[in-house]
Amino acid sequence: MKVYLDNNATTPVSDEVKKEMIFAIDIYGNPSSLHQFGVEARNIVEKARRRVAETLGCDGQEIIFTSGGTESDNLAVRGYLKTTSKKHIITSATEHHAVYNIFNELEKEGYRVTRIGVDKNGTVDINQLKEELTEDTAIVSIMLANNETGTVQPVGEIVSAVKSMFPHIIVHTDAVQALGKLKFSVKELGVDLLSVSAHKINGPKGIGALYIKKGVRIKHLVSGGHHEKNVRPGTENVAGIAGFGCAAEIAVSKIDEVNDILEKLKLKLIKGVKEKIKNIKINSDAEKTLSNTVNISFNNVEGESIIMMLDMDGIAVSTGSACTSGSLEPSHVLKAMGVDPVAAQGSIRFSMGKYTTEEEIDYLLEKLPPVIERLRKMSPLERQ
Amino acid sequence: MKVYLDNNATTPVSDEVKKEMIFAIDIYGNPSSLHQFGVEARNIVEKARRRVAETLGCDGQEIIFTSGGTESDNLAVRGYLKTTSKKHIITSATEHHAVYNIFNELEKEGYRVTRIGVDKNGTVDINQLKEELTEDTAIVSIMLANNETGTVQPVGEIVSAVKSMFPHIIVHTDAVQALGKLKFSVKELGVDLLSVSAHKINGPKGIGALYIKKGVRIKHLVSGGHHEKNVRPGTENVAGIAGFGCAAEIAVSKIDEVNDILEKLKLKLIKGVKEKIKNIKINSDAEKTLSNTVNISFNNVEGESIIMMLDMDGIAVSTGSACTSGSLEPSHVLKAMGVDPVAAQGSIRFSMGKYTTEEEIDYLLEKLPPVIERLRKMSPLERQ
Amino acid sequence: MEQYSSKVMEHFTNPKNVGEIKNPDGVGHVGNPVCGDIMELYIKVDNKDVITDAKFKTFGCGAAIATSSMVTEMVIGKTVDEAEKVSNMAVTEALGGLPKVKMHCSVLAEEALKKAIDDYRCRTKDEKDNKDNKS
Amino acid sequence: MEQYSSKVMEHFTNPKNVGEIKNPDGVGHVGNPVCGDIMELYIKVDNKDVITDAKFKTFGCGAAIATSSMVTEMVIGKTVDEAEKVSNMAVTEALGGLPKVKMHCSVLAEEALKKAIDDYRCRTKDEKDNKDNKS
Ligand SMILES: Cc1ncc(COP(=O)(O)O)c(C=O)c1O
Ligand SMILES: Cc1ncc(COP(=O)(O)O)c(C=O)c1O
Repeated sequence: MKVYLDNNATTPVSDEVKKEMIFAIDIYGNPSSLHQFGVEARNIVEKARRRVAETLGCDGQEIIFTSGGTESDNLAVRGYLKTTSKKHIITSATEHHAVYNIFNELEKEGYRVTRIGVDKNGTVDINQLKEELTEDTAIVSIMLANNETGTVQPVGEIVSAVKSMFPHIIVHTDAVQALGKLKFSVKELGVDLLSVSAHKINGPKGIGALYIKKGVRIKHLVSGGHHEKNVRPGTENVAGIAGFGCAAEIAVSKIDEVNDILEKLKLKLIKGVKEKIKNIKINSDAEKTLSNTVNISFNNVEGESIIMMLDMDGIAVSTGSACTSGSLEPSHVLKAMGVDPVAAQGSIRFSMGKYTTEEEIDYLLEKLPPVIERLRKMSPLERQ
Repeated sequence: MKVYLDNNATTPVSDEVKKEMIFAIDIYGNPSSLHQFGVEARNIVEKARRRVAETLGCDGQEIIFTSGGTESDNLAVRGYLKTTSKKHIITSATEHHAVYNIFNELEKEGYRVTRIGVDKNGTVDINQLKEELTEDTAIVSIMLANNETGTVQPVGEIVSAVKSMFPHIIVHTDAVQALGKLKFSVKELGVDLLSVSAHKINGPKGIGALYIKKGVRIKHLVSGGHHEKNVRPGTENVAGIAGFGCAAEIAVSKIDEVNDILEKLKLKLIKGVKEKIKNIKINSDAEKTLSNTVNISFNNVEGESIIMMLDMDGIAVSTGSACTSGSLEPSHVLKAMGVDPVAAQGSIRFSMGKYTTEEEIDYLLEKLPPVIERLRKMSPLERQ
Repeated sequence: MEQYSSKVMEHFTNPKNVGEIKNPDGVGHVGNPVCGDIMELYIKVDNKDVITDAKFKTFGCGAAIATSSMVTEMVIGKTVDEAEKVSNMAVTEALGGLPKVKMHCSVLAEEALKKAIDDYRCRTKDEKDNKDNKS
Repeated sequence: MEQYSSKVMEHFTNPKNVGEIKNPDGVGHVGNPVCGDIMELYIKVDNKDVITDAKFKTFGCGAAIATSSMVTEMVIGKTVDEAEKVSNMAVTEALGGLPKVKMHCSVLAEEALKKAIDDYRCRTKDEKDNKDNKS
């Protein structure tokens, strides 16, 4: 049996999306070309733009296609900073590596960076945020939902707080994990910039979008032609864009239905693990958490070895983010939440998706306990 | 009849490529994930990397995947400049907008930019280049084949000249139009950095690669995870990469065969136009020109109106690059070649591809003369 | 670039009033080839100051040809004073809009018209002056 | 990350010599949980200085477990002096290589071994000293 519980890393492309991509692959004109081949391709791109815009609750003119969530995050933060001389920037301590590393590098480049802390559930401290805002603050970037724990941040509240004090501060949110899992609209949130990525919602990899609120100016990071309103040059990934449009539409149309199922599976998973394995810690306990994400620490064993053993049973899970695989640092997210280092080392993220079934969770609950037991038998920490 | 003669803008995706992409769409793991789903995806990426590397005559380790030619160009030039404090940079006057605009912007950012001129055939002046090299020169970026005229630059000679005088100067070449049309290897050329893009060789749009010679260091432009050797973060466009690998392999394997056919069609096209239409100028007359590209000025008429009229007959052509469509500036390439402004305004690029047939050229030669005649009848310049 | 409207395409495909007028009463010549557009507008005016015919010759893009065609259609039958009030916005509107990057074509068409009218006025003034001198 | 070799996978899946040795002749304890790896290596040495048994307990990734397993296998049957020469490179090689980011695991295994041998030498020295003192 194969059980894919790593949907926060990436998701299977749905049949509908695949079909639209295959169709778009044959529409081969360059969207920038004047002739009918170009027009056909342009129509596909513009249709997808409208669909993504509708999903986010904005106008098509406010959507820029990029090569993924990482590029969207960079374009938002660095692209905005290119238009201002302000030198103070704010983020949270639990951002995805994209935003996290942008701020680390900007710090080296001379910006003053404030990283807002989180409580033990991973929720950012709005009061701290309010205190840190100054006239010199250029941008606040705080994610909508965390990739490791599923914690949902109160972005709407954050925007209100920021804008009521300093209307000109730009607020960006990385909504890569929130799209299709959480109901939201850019209007309600009030953000200026918002990043999304197709491959997290059963769309293709290598395509993302950035919402840029009407009136907000950002500068391109890459020079070239006039594509995407001069903000993002390069011949458009037409097939990827078509797939994204389709995936976005489906993702929000089925959101309640899918979340109901996932919520039940999540409870079952947590209950089952608690019953069968002792000495664990649930790290996704925030009041508002994505329905698909469960993060659990298995004390005294290390995460990668759990992944590898489960993999032999056909079960795919991960530690934190896919990007940290192969890196040595323990999760900065769990660390910021105050999770004990050993517990952080033994944390596993189970992230379900719309194709996850109850049988799969049963299978996991059958295979996981002996894996943990076996690894604990090898662990020098276990007897202490 | 539909006749696509805009293959320098983009090309139809071949059936083989499409098939590999469809296969790859179903291999949905994240290449960064440890488990078997990740391994499967990673294997696809690495296979494609080897194929692209083989095509360019280098090692897989020297290939970085990007979102296209534009990004590759930016990563090469700006990524290298991030590692040096040298402030002089050299390019040619006839680069594609990607490189052209990178240098324009770098000039505004404080770099001293030298733009090497070209002769009336579009070939860069190596002697001028040699004279401009200094200790402070960081990088020389000169394209391998021009997108508007097909002019092939003596990049191998340029590299020898540069390296013999200043071994540490980095040489980049934009080989986006050369790949699959010209036989070359990075080893023979001797370049340090070389950009290519899949959609010009019957591969998908939105995927490119940068060759980075072993030992040459460049810094990422976008921050994020550890993907692509820390040089280019973001979840990989697996399906696009798979398509690129396939397209690259096919493109070079059939290069002689396709070029033989194109060379004949090119002669036929030029001969036919010369016979049937007077007062024209062939702008792709360099000794070494791509076999697929013919650039012709039709005096006293304007290019866009030619495109539009041919489009009504189902024929797709373009003025310069697809990126300039919708822009008002006349081609900087033809201008640099000393083409008279009116002739530049009336220039059309016919770019053939491996699917171009003799019937299509016949059809063009039937439809083009009345279009030019009609537009000339409207032209106030015609009677002068 | 944004799409051309169907009205623009119609006027580009079948432009009205292409050509020159022999012995015109006014000619407007604007633009230059470096910028990519040249328009020549000819008008014929009767003794009641009504434009009875208008023709154009244009070197330029689709929008330039369409606006030239449209402006000639719009002014035929109008008095010179009425025609003078035809603005670039009116031409654009009549064409169902123009892509932003092509708005300058409508400005060019307005200018060509104004110049043709100015030319007509100069000529009639000269004629009048000539008559006045003779009498 | 680079792939693990099949040898690494073999040792990870079926690690040899897991556990503790009661009354060991030497113990090496290295690493700390913040870095993500802890290894404990136990050796039993006979009176000819030959390692007759080795066992490990490891908290760590796949590579940490595989190198622990491999190093115990490699030293059993060797004299202490021979075992001391088993380097991290030798362990890595025996495993068919390790991903670059995992090379530190083999270093850790070498260190654990060295510490266990040091511990053994200390103990025997103490014993000898004790004997010497007694005699
Ligand atoms: C919260 C978050 N932001 C950004 C990204 C990066 O997106 P992409 O992989 O499309 O570059 C991811 C996923 O990896 C993510 O989970
Ligand atoms: C010479 C050259 N360089 C760069 C590019 C840009 O490539 P891409 O469209 O893949 O970004 C193109 C094509 O548009 C080109 O012809």
